[in-house]
Amino acid sequence: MSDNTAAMSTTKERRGLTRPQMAWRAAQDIFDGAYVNLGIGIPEMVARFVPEGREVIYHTENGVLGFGPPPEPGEEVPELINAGKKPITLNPGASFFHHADSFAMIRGGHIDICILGALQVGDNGDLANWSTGAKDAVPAVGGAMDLVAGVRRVYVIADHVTSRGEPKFLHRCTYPLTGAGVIQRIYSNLAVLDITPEGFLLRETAPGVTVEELRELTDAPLAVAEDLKTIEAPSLS
Amino acid sequence: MSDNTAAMSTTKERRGLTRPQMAWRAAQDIFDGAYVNLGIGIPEMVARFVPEGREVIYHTENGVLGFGPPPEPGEEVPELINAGKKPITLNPGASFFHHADSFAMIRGGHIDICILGALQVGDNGDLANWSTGAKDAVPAVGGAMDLVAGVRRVYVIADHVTSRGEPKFLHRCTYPLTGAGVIQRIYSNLAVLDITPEGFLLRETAPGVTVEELRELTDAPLAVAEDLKTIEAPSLS
Amino acid sequence: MIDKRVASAAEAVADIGDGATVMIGGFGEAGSPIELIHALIDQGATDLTVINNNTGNGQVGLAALIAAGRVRRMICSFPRGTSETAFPDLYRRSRIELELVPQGTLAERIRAGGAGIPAFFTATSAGTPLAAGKEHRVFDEREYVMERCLTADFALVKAERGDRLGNLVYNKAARNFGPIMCMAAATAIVQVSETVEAGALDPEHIVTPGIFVKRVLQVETPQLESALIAQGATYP
Amino acid sequence: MIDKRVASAAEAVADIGDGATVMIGGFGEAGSPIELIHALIDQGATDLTVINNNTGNGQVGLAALIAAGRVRRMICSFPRGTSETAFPDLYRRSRIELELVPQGTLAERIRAGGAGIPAFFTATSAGTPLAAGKEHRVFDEREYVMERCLTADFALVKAERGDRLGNLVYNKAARNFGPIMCMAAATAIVQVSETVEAGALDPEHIVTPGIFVKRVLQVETPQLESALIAQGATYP
Repeated sequence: MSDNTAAMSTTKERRGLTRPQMAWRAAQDIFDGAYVNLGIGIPEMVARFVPEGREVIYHTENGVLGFGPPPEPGEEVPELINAGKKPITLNPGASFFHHADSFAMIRGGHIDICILGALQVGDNGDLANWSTGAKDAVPAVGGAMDLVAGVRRVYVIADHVTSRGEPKFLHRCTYPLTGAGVIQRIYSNLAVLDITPEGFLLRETAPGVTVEELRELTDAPLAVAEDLKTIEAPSLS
Repeated sequence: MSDNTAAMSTTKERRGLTRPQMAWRAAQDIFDGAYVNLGIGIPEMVARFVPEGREVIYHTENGVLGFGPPPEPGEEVPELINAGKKPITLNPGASFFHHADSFAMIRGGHIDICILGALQVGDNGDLANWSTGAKDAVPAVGGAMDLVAGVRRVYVIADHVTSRGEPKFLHRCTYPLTGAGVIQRIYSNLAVLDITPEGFLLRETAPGVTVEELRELTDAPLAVAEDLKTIEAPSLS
Repeated sequence: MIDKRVASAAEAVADIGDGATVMIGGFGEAGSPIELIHALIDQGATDLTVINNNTGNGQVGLAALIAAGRVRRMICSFPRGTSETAFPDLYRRSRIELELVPQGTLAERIRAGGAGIPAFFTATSAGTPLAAGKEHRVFDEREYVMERCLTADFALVKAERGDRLGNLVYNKAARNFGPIMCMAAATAIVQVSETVEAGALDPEHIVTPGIFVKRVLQVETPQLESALIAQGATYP
Repeated sequence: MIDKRVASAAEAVADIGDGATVMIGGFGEAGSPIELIHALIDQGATDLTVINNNTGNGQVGLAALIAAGRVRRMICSFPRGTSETAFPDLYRRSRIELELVPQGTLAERIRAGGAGIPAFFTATSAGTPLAAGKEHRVFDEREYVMERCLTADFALVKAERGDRLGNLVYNKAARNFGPIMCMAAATAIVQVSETVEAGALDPEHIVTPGIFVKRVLQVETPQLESALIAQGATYP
C-alpha cells in the first residue's frame, strides 16, 4: 500500500487521457497468464480493462491470490479484503496464505507485473511514491518498497505533472526513494515512456500531445522512439 | 537423522542398564506437555516408557507433529513415515507441514527436548554423532546439526564405552563435531551425567556400578552430585 | 492432558508485563484480536513495544491501546488507519516512537524470529532512506540490506477455530500475520470463534500447528472494528 | 485460459537441458516423483546438479538417475538410501561431487531461494567441519554461519491433487520438500494423482498456490519405490 495521494490530485486542467483511459492503456500490456499486483488508486482500475480472452491472476499482498472484482453491495465479507482494505471476491482457484508467504511471492520474483502510483520517477528508473520528505508528516511505506524490489516488471501510472504543474518525471527524484532503478514503464495522461539505459524513451503520445510539449513537461532528456505511436484509447471517463 | 551406528554396537560384555532401561530412564525426564524429537535407534524407544498421565507431542523433522506409535502390520501408509523412514500413526491433533516449517520448529527453539545417539560427548557439551572422520566414508549428516543447534534441551542416550571399550564421554571430542556445547545430559548404560560449566557431573549410577569404575570408563574428570542416586529401572529387555 | 484453553480474556493476558514486546495480528480489521486487546487495556500494562502492520482504526482495539498511552514504541509499515488519530497525535508530540519497516520486510523479520534466523538479506529498501545505517552487501551484483529478526514476549492473534493443543485454522485474508506472529512470540495468545475437539481439524488443513501456541480463548462472536467505528464506539 | 496441465511425462521434462540444476522432491519414497524422474532418464539430460535430501533408493527413481551417470553434483543432507549403491560407488571413484548440507539448512536455503532472500544466518553447523570456509558472525553473543540460498532451473515434485492453475495439495508427510522446491525453481513440474477443476480445492486448504507451479502432470497411480524395490525393479 503506497501513498499515492499525488496521483489522486485534482483533475482541473488535466489534458490527454482520462484516468480510466490511462488504466486502459496499461491494461493492454498485461499478458495472458500474468500474475499481477495492482496498487491502490488508479492502478486498481487496470483490472477492468484487460482485453477479453486474457486470464490474469491478481495478487494482493495481505494474502490472497486469484481475487476477483468488488462484491455487490451487501455482499462484502470483512475477512475478504485487498491491500487497500477494500472488499474483494474470489475467482475459482483462489488461495489464502500468510504474510511471509505472500511477500515471498513478491520478493522472490514470482509476480510478473506490478503497477503503482508515483510522486516522481527518475530517468534512471528510480521511484519515489511514499514520502515527500515533509518534516511534519507521519511516514508510512506499506508494501511499496517490497513490490518494486521484487516484482519483475514495475510500471507506473501517474499524471505527467503535479496539480501545481511540476514535472513528475525527471532526471533524478528529489523525494525519498521507494526503490532505485526499478521502473520499466510509465503510463501518464500524456504519454507512454519507457526507462532505458539511456533514460526516458517516448513510445506513445496521447492524441493531440506533441513531442515538444512533452519535453517541456518532462524534467529530463526525452528520446523519441522511431515508431512513435498515438494512443488510441476508447472513450472512458 | 543421525548416524548412531556406534550406539547400536554389540551387546556382549555390556553392563548396567539394558537399552530399553536406558530409554526408560530418559523417559522419566520428559515432562507433561513437552514437544519432543527422538532420534533414530534407542532414542525412538523412549516414547514407550513415558510415565502415564503425561501427554507428549512428538515431532519428526520430515513434517509431522503429534504422531503416535507404529501401525499394526498391514496398516502402514507409505506417506506416513518418520525421519527414520519408518511407518507411524497419527494422534488426534496431529498436523503436517513442509520441511522449512518443520525446521523452523527446530531452529526456532520450539521443540522442548531432543534425544539422540552419540559417538562421543565432550565434557564441554560438544557432540560428535555423524562421522568418525574416516577418509573412505561417504559423509551424511541429516538433521542432527539442526536439532542440536535449535532444540532447548538436547540429551544423549548412548553406551558408556564403545564396543572396543573406548570411552565415549571425554574431555574433548576427537571426531568431527555435530554441535559445540549443545548437550545437557547423558543417559548411558552405567550412569546419568549432566554437563555443567565445570564438566561432567555424575547424577545417578546403574545398580552395582561404582564411582571408581565410572571414572575409569570416562575420559574426563567426573564430579559427583551430593545426592548421587541409583537408577531404579524396571526389568526391561 | 495438554489443555491450552483459557476461560477469559483477562486470564489470557494477565501476565503481560510493563515493557513487554507484543505482536498484534491483523491487517485492517481482518484478524484484529479486539477482545484480547481490550483485555490488555483493562489489564493496565504500559511502556509496551507493539508490532502490527498499522496503528489501528477508530477508537477501539489497537488504536485505543495507543490512545491510552500504553505504547512506547510501534514497529509497523503503515502507521495510518481509518478514523484513527491517536498515533499521529502522539507521534507529532514525540510521545511515541516509530520504527518504520517495509511490509514484506516486517513479515520476513517476524518469520525469521520464529524460525531461529537472526538476520537475513533483502533487496527491499536498498537505496532508500529506510536502509540508512543498515549493513549493505552485494550478492551476484545486486545490493541487499541486512535485516534482523523480530521476536516478541507475547502475540495476540485472532483465528477462526482452534483446539486444546493450540492447532489453528484462520478465516480467509484474516490469516495475514497470525501464523508468523504465533511462531515469533514466546507466548502466543489466540482468540478463536470456535474451539473444537483435538482431531476435529484435518491434519492437512491446520495452518498453525499447536507447538506455536500457548493459550486459546474462545470468543464466539468477536467484534468487528468497522461495526464499532460505525457505532462511534470508544474503548474503554 | 491458463492451463498448466501437460499430457505426458516426456512433454513435462522435455526442455531440461544438460547442466541444469534440478530440485527433486521427496523424503525417502514419500513424495518421490518417480514417473518424472524416469522421464528425465529417458530424455537424456546429463551433467545435472540435483538437490534432494537423499540419493534415492534401490535402482529406480533418483538412484537410477545417478546410476545412469547423469548427475555431476548432488546437494543433499544424507547421501544414503535403501538398497542404493549408485551414489557411494560413484562418490568413492570421484565421479560425482557432493555438497553435504544439514537438512534444516538445506530446507531453509531452498525456502530462501524461493523467497528472494540471497543469504541468511543460522546457528546450525557452527563449530563443525560443515561450517569451514563459511562466514561466521556473532549475534547476541551466539555464533552463526552465513548460508546462501538455493535456486534451481527445474523442480520435479509429487503432489496429491492439482488444478489447471497449478494449485496443489499434498498427501501427509509426502509434502516435505515439495512446497519450497516449487517456490525455488524457475520451472516447477508437478505430478499429481488427480487433477481437479479450478475452484475444487478449498482456498483455505491449498498448500502450494499456483503461482509457484509451471506444469501439472496427472499420474493416476504413481509407483512406489518400496514396491519397485521389492520387485527388484531397475530403470531403465
